[in-house]
Amino acid sequence: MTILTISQVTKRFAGLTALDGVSLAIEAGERVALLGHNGAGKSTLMKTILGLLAADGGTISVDGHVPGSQAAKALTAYLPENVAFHPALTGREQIELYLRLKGEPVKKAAGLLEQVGIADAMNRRIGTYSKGMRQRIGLAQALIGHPKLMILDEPTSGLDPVSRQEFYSILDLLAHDGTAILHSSHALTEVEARTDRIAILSRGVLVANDTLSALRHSAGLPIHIRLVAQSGQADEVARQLGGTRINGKRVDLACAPEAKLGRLNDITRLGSLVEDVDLIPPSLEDLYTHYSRRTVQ
Amino acid sequence: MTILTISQVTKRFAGLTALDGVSLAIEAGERVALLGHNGAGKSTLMKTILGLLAADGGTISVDGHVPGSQAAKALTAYLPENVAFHPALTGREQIELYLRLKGEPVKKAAGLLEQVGIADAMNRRIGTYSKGMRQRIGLAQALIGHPKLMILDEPTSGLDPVSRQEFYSILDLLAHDGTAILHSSHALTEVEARTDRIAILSRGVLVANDTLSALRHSAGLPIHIRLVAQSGQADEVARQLGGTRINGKRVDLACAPEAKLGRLNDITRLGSLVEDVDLIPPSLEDLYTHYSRRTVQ
Amino acid sequence: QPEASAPRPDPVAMTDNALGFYCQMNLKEHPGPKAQVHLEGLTGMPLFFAQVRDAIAYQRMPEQESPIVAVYVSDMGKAKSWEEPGADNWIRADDAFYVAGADVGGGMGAPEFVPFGTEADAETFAKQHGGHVVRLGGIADEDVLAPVDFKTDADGNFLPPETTPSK
Amino acid sequence: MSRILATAQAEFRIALRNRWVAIAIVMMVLFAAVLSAAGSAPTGELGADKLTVTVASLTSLAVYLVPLIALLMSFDAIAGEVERGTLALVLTYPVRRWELVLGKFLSHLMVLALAVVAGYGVAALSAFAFDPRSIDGLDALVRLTWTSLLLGAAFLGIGYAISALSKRPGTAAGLVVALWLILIVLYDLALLAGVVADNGGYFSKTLFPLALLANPADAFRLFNLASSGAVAAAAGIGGAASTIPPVQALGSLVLWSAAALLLAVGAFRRVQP
Amino acid sequence: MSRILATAQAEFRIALRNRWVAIAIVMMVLFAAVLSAAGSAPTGELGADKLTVTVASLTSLAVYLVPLIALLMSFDAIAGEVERGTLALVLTYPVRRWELVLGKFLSHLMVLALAVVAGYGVAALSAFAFDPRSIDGLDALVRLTWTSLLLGAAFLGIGYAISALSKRPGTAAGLVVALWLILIVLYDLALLAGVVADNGGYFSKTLFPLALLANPADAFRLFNLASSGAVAAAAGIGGAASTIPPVQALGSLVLWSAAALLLAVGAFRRVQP
Amino acid sequence: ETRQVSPGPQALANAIAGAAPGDELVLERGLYEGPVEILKPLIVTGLDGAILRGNGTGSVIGISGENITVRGLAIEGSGSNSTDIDSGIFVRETARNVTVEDNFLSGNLHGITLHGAQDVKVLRNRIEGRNTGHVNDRGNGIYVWNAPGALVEGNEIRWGRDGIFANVSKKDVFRGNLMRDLRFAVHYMYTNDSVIEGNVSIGNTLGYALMFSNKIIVKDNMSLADRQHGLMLNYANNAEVIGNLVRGGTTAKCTFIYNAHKNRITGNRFEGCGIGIHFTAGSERNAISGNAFIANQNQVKYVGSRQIEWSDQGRGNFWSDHAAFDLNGDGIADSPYRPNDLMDHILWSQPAAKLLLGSPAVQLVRWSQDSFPATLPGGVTDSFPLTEPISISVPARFIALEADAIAEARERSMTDDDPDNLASH
Ligand SMILES: Nc1ncnc2c1ncn2[C@@H]1O[C@H](COP(=O)(O)OP(=O)(O)OP(=O)(O)O)[C@@H](O)[C@H]1O
Ligand SMILES: Nc1ncnc2c1ncn2[C@@H]1O[C@H](COP(=O)(O)OP(=O)(O)OP(=O)(O)O)[C@@H](O)[C@H]1O
Ligand SMILES: [Cu+2]
Ligand SMILES: [Mg+2]
Ligand SMILES: [Mg+2]
Repeated sequence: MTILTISQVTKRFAGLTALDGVSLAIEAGERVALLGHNGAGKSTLMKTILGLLAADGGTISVDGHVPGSQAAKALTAYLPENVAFHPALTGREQIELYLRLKGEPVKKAAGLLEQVGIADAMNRRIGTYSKGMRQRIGLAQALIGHPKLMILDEPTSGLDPVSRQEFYSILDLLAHDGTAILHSSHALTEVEARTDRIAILSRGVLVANDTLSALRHSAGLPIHIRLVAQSGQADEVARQLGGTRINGKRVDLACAPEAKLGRLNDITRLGSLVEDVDLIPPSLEDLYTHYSRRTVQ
Repeated sequence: MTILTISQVTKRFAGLTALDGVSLAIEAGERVALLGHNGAGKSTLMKTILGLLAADGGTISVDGHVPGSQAAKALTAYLPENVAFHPALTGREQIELYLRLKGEPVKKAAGLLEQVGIADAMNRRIGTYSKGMRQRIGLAQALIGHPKLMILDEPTSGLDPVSRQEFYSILDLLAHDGTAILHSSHALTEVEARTDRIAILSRGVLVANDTLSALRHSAGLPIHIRLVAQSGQADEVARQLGGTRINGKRVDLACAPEAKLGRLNDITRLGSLVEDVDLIPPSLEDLYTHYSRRTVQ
Repeated sequence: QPEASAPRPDPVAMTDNALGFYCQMNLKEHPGPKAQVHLEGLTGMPLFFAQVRDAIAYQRMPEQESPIVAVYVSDMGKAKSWEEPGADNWIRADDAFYVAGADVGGGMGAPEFVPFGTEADAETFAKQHGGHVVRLGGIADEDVLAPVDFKTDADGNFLPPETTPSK
Repeated sequence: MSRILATAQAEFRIALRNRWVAIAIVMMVLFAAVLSAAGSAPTGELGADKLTVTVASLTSLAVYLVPLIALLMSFDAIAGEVERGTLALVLTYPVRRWELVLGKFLSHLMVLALAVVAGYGVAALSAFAFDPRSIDGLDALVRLTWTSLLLGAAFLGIGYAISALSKRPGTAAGLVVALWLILIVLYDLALLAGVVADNGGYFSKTLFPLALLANPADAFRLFNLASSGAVAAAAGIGGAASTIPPVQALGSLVLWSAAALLLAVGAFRRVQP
Repeated sequence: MSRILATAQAEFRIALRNRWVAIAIVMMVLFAAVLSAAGSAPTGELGADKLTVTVASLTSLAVYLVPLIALLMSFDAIAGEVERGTLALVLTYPVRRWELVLGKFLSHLMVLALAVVAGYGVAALSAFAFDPRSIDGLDALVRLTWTSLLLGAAFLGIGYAISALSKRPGTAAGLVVALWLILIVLYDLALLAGVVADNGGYFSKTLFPLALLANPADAFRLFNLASSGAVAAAAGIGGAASTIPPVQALGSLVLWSAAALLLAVGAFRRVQP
Repeated sequence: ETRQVSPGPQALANAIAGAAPGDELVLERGLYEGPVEILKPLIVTGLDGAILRGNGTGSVIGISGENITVRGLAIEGSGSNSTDIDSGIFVRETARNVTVEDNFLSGNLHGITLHGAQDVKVLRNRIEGRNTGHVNDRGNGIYVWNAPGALVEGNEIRWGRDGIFANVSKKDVFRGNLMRDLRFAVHYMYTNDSVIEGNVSIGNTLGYALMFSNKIIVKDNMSLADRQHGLMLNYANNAEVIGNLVRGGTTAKCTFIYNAHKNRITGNRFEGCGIGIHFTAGSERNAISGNAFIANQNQVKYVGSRQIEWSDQGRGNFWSDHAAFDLNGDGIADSPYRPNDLMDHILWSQPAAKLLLGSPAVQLVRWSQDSFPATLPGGVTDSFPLTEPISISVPARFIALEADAIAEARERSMTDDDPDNLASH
C-alpha cells in the first residue's frame, strides 16, 4: 500500500528553485533514505510533505490526505533537523505535552524516554541537556502513537554510535509493523545497512531512486583491493599484480565487480609476499558522489 | 610543543559531575578526536578549555595562557555544536564581523566562504540557509586567522559527505602547519581515518587516550570474515572452515587479528566453492563500545 | 458655544416656581425679559435666567457643564408688560432682535439686551428707550462677560432695579 | 479541547518558570498598593465609599497596565516560537492552529487573572480596612475585574496577531509597545485635540463617541465609569458617562476580544514556521 | 576599537533589519507631532516663543519615551544572544566583554539619536513654521537633545544589566517594563507621598533631594527645568529644581550613564553562555 | 404697671386696648386669639404656655408704635397672602424702638417681618416656617425690608423659604442665628453696610446668598452641609469675608463668585465640596489669601485667560491637594500651586472631553502641564501656598445636626425629585 505519493512537486524561494519536479512514492513498511548535498532540498521536501511549506507545483498525498490536514497530521510523525524545545520545560513535561497533543495517555512518557535512553534525566529542564540528549527527546516525540508515516530529518545527527544503532533497531521494528519511513542522512555508512531504498536529491532534482544494489549495479563502479606487502616487497607485489604502490608497504588495486574473485586468486598465489588484504567495495559514498556529480555537471 | 594541557579538570553542575578529573594534552600539529556517549561531557570539556565555563577543579593551559584570557582567545578557534548566527545578517556580513573581531582584513570573507562552498549563497540572509549551510558558516569562521588550537564540537554534523571530506582535507593542512586540533564526533568512520589520537570520555571520565592502532591492540578484538558460498555450498564451506552459516549462501568467521592471513589461505583453497569474501576488521565502533562499556559497568 | 445640531427641544413655559440660575431667586419677582437654556441630557428642565444678558453670558462663558442644545428668550413684543414678560412667548435666541443700550436695566438691574420677535417691535422700543437693534451674533463676548458697569449710588451701593419702563 | 488544555498548561508552566507570573503579579500589586496609598491622601471624595473611589482609580490604572501586561506576554508567543524553532514541530501535530492560539490565550489570561485579582484584592483590602462602607463598591470592583480580563483578552489577541505578523520577537516587542502607546495614549490625545479643535461641532457630537467605542481601552474605561453612578462621580466624569450607553461600551469590549482572537488566528494561519 | 565598531555596525544592521530603527523613529515622530499639534491648539499666544513651549512639552515626552525605547532595545541584547546561542561563539573571540557591550551600546545609541533627532526635528520645524521667533528656543532644543541621549544611555546600560542578569529574553522584557514603570512612574509618586507624610522633616530636607538626584529620569527633568528657567513656576517635584543646582543634576545624569554601563559590563561578566 | 391677662375671648385685644402706654401685659398659660395690633408703648410677655393664634388672615401681631416689646409668646396662624406679607409678627414702618425676643413662631407665612422699621431688635426667637407646598410659596423666617439698624441675634430658624431675607436695607447686624432646612439661610439683596456674623447654616439649599450688596462683613459664620453653595457672592462688592467655615457634604460649590468685585476673602475654610471656589470671569480685584481649601473635588474653577494671583504679601492659601514640601520650614510651600491646568480648561469648555477622563492621555496632558507651566493657560496661581490650614472648631451640637443633614441630602439625591439637582448636574 502506498502511504506517501509525491508527484512533480516544485518549490521556489525568492530567486531559487529548491525543489524541481520531484516525484517519489513510499510504501507501507518501506524505509527510504533521502540523500543529497547541503542545500539540495531535503528538508524543504520534508516540510512540504508535512504541509509546513506550501508547494508551488505538483501534488502530495499522505495516505490519501492533503498535507497539513488534520487527517494527514494524525498519521504522521516528524523529527526536524534542528530540533528545539522550550528550555524551561523538563523532558518529561515536553513529551507529556506532545502525547496530549496526539491524544495519547500521558503515562506513556516514561516509557518513551526510557526507550531513547534519557529516563534518568527526564526531570531535568531541557535547557541543561546536551545536544544528543535533546535529539533524543526529538526521537521520543517522533515515536509517539503509531504513525503510518515518519519523516525524519537527519535523525541520528548528534546521537552517539550506540544510540544510533538502537534507534535504527526501533525503526526496523516500526517498518516491520508497516510504518513508511522517509529519513535524510549524511551518514552514508548507516544508511547503507538500514534502508530499503535510496533517493538522492541534487539541486532540487531527484537524480536517483532505487535499492542500493540496483544503484550499485547501474553505476558499475570498480572495487578496490588494498594490500600490505611484506616489508621491502611492495614493488614486487605491485609489479606482479599491476597495482599502484602507495608507500613502502601498501599496494592498491581496482577491478570491476565481476573480476573480484580472480584477482583474489592472483593475490593468494603471491603467498607470503602479502601480509594483509582488504577488499573495499564501491562505497555508498562513491555511489552518492557518482549520482550527485552527474547532474551537477 | 604542547599547545593544550588539561590536568585533573572537574566540572560539576547541580547534582551532576559532568567532568571528573580529566587530563589530556595535545601537541602542535596533532589531531585528537574526542568520543563519548551523549552527555559524556565532551562539549562541557570544550567549553571549559575555551573559558566559557569555569572548571570546579584542575587546571588548563592554552599555550601557557589561562582559558578565556585575551591571549588564549587570540590563538584559539571554536566551532560550537549548535552553531547559531543572527538570522538577519547575510553570510558574508557575519563572516566579516568575525574577521574584524579577530583583527583580520574583511576582504578575506569571500575566500573563506568559497573554501566552505557557500560562495554563491553568501549574500543571502543566514535565516534562509539550510542546516548544512549554516554549519559551513561555522566552519568558515573557525578557519579565520591562523589558530594554534582548534576546538571543533561535532564539526561535520549536518555536512554532506563530500564537504566532510573537503573539510577533513583542510584540517589535515592546518595540522600539517602546526595547528593542534581537538574535535568531537559521533561519526566514527571519519574519525578512524583522520585523526592521530583518540580520547574517549565516559560519564565525565577519560577512559581511553591513545592512537587507534594502540587502542585496537590493547583491546584485542576479533576480525570478522564474511563469505558468500556458491549456491547450495554454504553448508560445505561452513563445515570446512568451521564458521557460522547465516543463510543459504553466507558464512561468517571470526579470528584473532594475527590469524587473518592463515584463514584467507584456507578460504582461497576452497576454490570455486567461494563466490565472494569480505574482511571486516574490528571497527572503531567496536573499540568505542569496548572502552565505553568498560567503565559504565 | 454654538448651539448643537442635535434635535432642538421646545421651550418650556415659565412657572411661578422658576428660579434664576445664578441668583436662585424666583423669576417672577424680577421684571424684564427672561431666558431659558436647554442642556444636553436634561430634557424639559432648562436653566432659567433672570436676565437675557446672563443667559448670553452663560452661553459665551468658556466653561460648560454640558453642551447647550437650545436657548430661548422672551419676545417682549408679546409681553403683557415689563413686569410680566410672559410665560409662553419664547423665541429662539438666534432669531431675536435685541435692543442694546436702552435706558432700562434688566431684571437684576444690570444692562439688558431686550429681545423682540420682529425687527419692527425692536425699533419701536429703541425709539422709546434709546439704544440700537442688534442680532445675537452682533453681541460681542466682552459685552456680556466683562465686569458690569452697574448703576450704584455715590457710596457704591447697588440701586434696586427700576420698574416698568413706560411703554 | 484536551489539546487546548495541554497547550495552556504547558504555556502556564513556562510563564511560571520565566517568572512572568511573578512579574505580572508584582507589577499589579505594587501599582495598586501605591494607588490606594496615594488615594487616601486628602483630596475630594465627596461621600463615596473608599472602595468606589479606589475602583475609579483602579480603572485608570487598569487602562495602562492590563494592556501592557497582555501585550508583553503575547508578543513572544508566536514570533518567539518561530525563532526558537519549536513551532514547526508542534504544527505537524494534529492540533489546529486556532487550538494553539486558544491554548496560549487561556494560559496568559490565567496569568492576567492572577495578577488582576491580586492587585485589585490588595486595593480592596486596604479600602475595607479604612472604610467599612466599602461593601457598597464591591459590585463595581467585581465588574472592574471581569472587564479587565476582557480588556486583557483583546490585547492578548492583538499581541498574538502582531507576533504572528512580525518575523522576529525583537520586532514584535517594538511593534507591541508602539501599539500600546498609540492605542492607550496617542489615540485619546488625538481625540482630545480633535474635540478642542472642532469646538462642539460634528466631530464632537457624532464621531467622537464612535471613536471612543472603537478603542477597547476607552470602551473599558467608559463601561466601568458609566455602570456605576458612584464610580462616575468619584472619577469626576459625572453624568457625561451616560453619553455612551454602558451596553454599547461592553459590546465594543466583547467584540474586540472576539475580533482580536480571530485576527490572531487569521494572522497565525499565514505563518510559515 | 575596531572590534567595538565592528560590533556596533553589525548591531545597527540588525536593528535596521528588525525594523527597530523604523519603529523608534516612528514612535518619536508620532508623539512629537501629536504633542506639538495638541499642545498648541488650546493654548493660544503665550509669552514665550513657540519653540520654547514645544521644548517644554518635549521634555515631558522624553522622560517617558526615551527610557522606554532604550529599555526595549536593550532587553534582548544579551539574554537574546544567550537564548539564540550566538553569544558563546562570540565570546571565544579575542574581544573583551566590555567591548561587546560598548559596541551594542553605540549602535543602540545611534538608533536613539536618529529617533530623537527626527522627533524633535519635526516638532521644531512645526514650531518654526508657526513662529519665526522660535530661534530663541534653539538653545533649549539642543540641550534637550543631548541630555535625551544621556538619559537614553543610562537606560540602555540598565537594560543591558537586566538582560544579562535574567536568563531568558521573555523574563528580561517583563523586568525591563516593570523597571520602567517603577523608575518613571512610581518613584516620583512614592517620593511625593514620603514628602507629604514626613511634613518637612529629615526626609524632605536631606533625603528627598538626594533621592531625586538618584533617579536619572528625575535628574534629566530637573536639569532641563532648571536650565530653561521654568523652575520658579514648576509644580510637583519640579519645585525642587530650585534646591538642586543644574550642575548636580547634570552630574547625576552623566554619572548614571557611566554607572549603568559599568553595571551592564559587570553583570555581563557573570553571564555563562 | 404689670397686668395679668388670662385666656378668654378677645382677651389680648381687650387687654391691649385697656392698657396704658408703658404697661406690661403678662399673658398666662392658654390660648389667645389674634390678630392684634400694638400701637402704643407696651411690653407683652407670654408666660410658659401662652399661645397667640391668628385667624388665618393677615399678620398675627402688627406692631406700628414706639417702645414696644413682644416676648415669650407662641405665635401661629398668620394668613397666607404673600403680597400683604402675612407674618407672625409684622413690624411696620412707623414702629420705633421695638424688641421681639424669646418668642416661638410656627406655621406662619413669614415669621417676623421688619417692614421699613428702624433699629428693631429680634432676639432669641425660635421660628418654624411652613414645611409643605413648594419652597417658593413659603415665606421667610425673618424678612427685613428697608429696616436700617436691625439687630437679629440668637434666633433659630427652621423651614420656610429663606432664613433671613434682607432686601433694600442697610446697617443691619445678623449675628449668632441658627438656620436649618431652608432655601437660603441668609439672603441679601440690595443691602449695604451690614454685618453677618457667627451664624450657622445647616442643611439649607444655599447658605449665604449675598446679592447686589455693597460693603458687607461676613465673619465667622458656618455653612454645614448646605447643598448648592455655602457662600454666594452675586454682584456683591467690597465685602469682607473672613473666618467662615463652609463644610460640604453633598455641596456643589463651597463658594460661588459671580460678577463680584473688590472683595476680601481671607481666613476661611472651604472643605469637602464639589468645587472649592467657582470664580466666573467678570469678577475683578478680589483678594483671596489665608484660606484653606480642603478636599474639594475641584479646588478652584476659574476659566479665563488672565493670570490671577491668589496670595497677599507672600502668604497664599492652604491647598489640601498640593503635594508640596517646605524645605526651609517657613510655612510656605516651596512650589507654587495651580489649581487648574489646561486639562481643566478643556474639560470645562468642551464637556464632551469628559469622556476621556481617567485615560492616560488626560494624565499625560496633566503631567506635562504640571511640569511645564509655560504651557499653562491663564488661571489662578498661588505662589506662596501655606503648609498649615486654619482650623475652625464646630460645636458638637452642630456636628450632630450636620450629620443628619448630610444623610437627608443623600436621600434626596437618590430620590431624584430634588429641585437642587437641576443646577447641580
Ligand atoms: N548548563 C548545564 N546545567 C546543568 N547540566 C548541564 C549543563 N550543561 C550540560 N549539562 C549536563 O552535563 C552533561 C554533559 O553535557 P555535555 O553537553 O558536555 O555532553 P556531550 O558529551 O557534549 O554530549 P552530546 O554528545 O550529546 O553533545 C550532561 O548530562 C548535561 O545534561
Ligand atoms: N525560507 C527560505 N527562504 C529562502 N531560501 C530557503 C528557505 N529555506 C530553504 N531555502 C533554500 O532552499 C535550499 C534547500 O534548502 P534545504 O534546507 O531543503 O536543504 P537541505 O537539503 O535540507 O540541506 P542540508 O543538508 O544542509 O540540511 C537551500 O538553498 C536553502 O538556502
Ligand atoms: Cu437675590
Ligand atoms: Mg536539511
Ligand atoms: Mg556535546
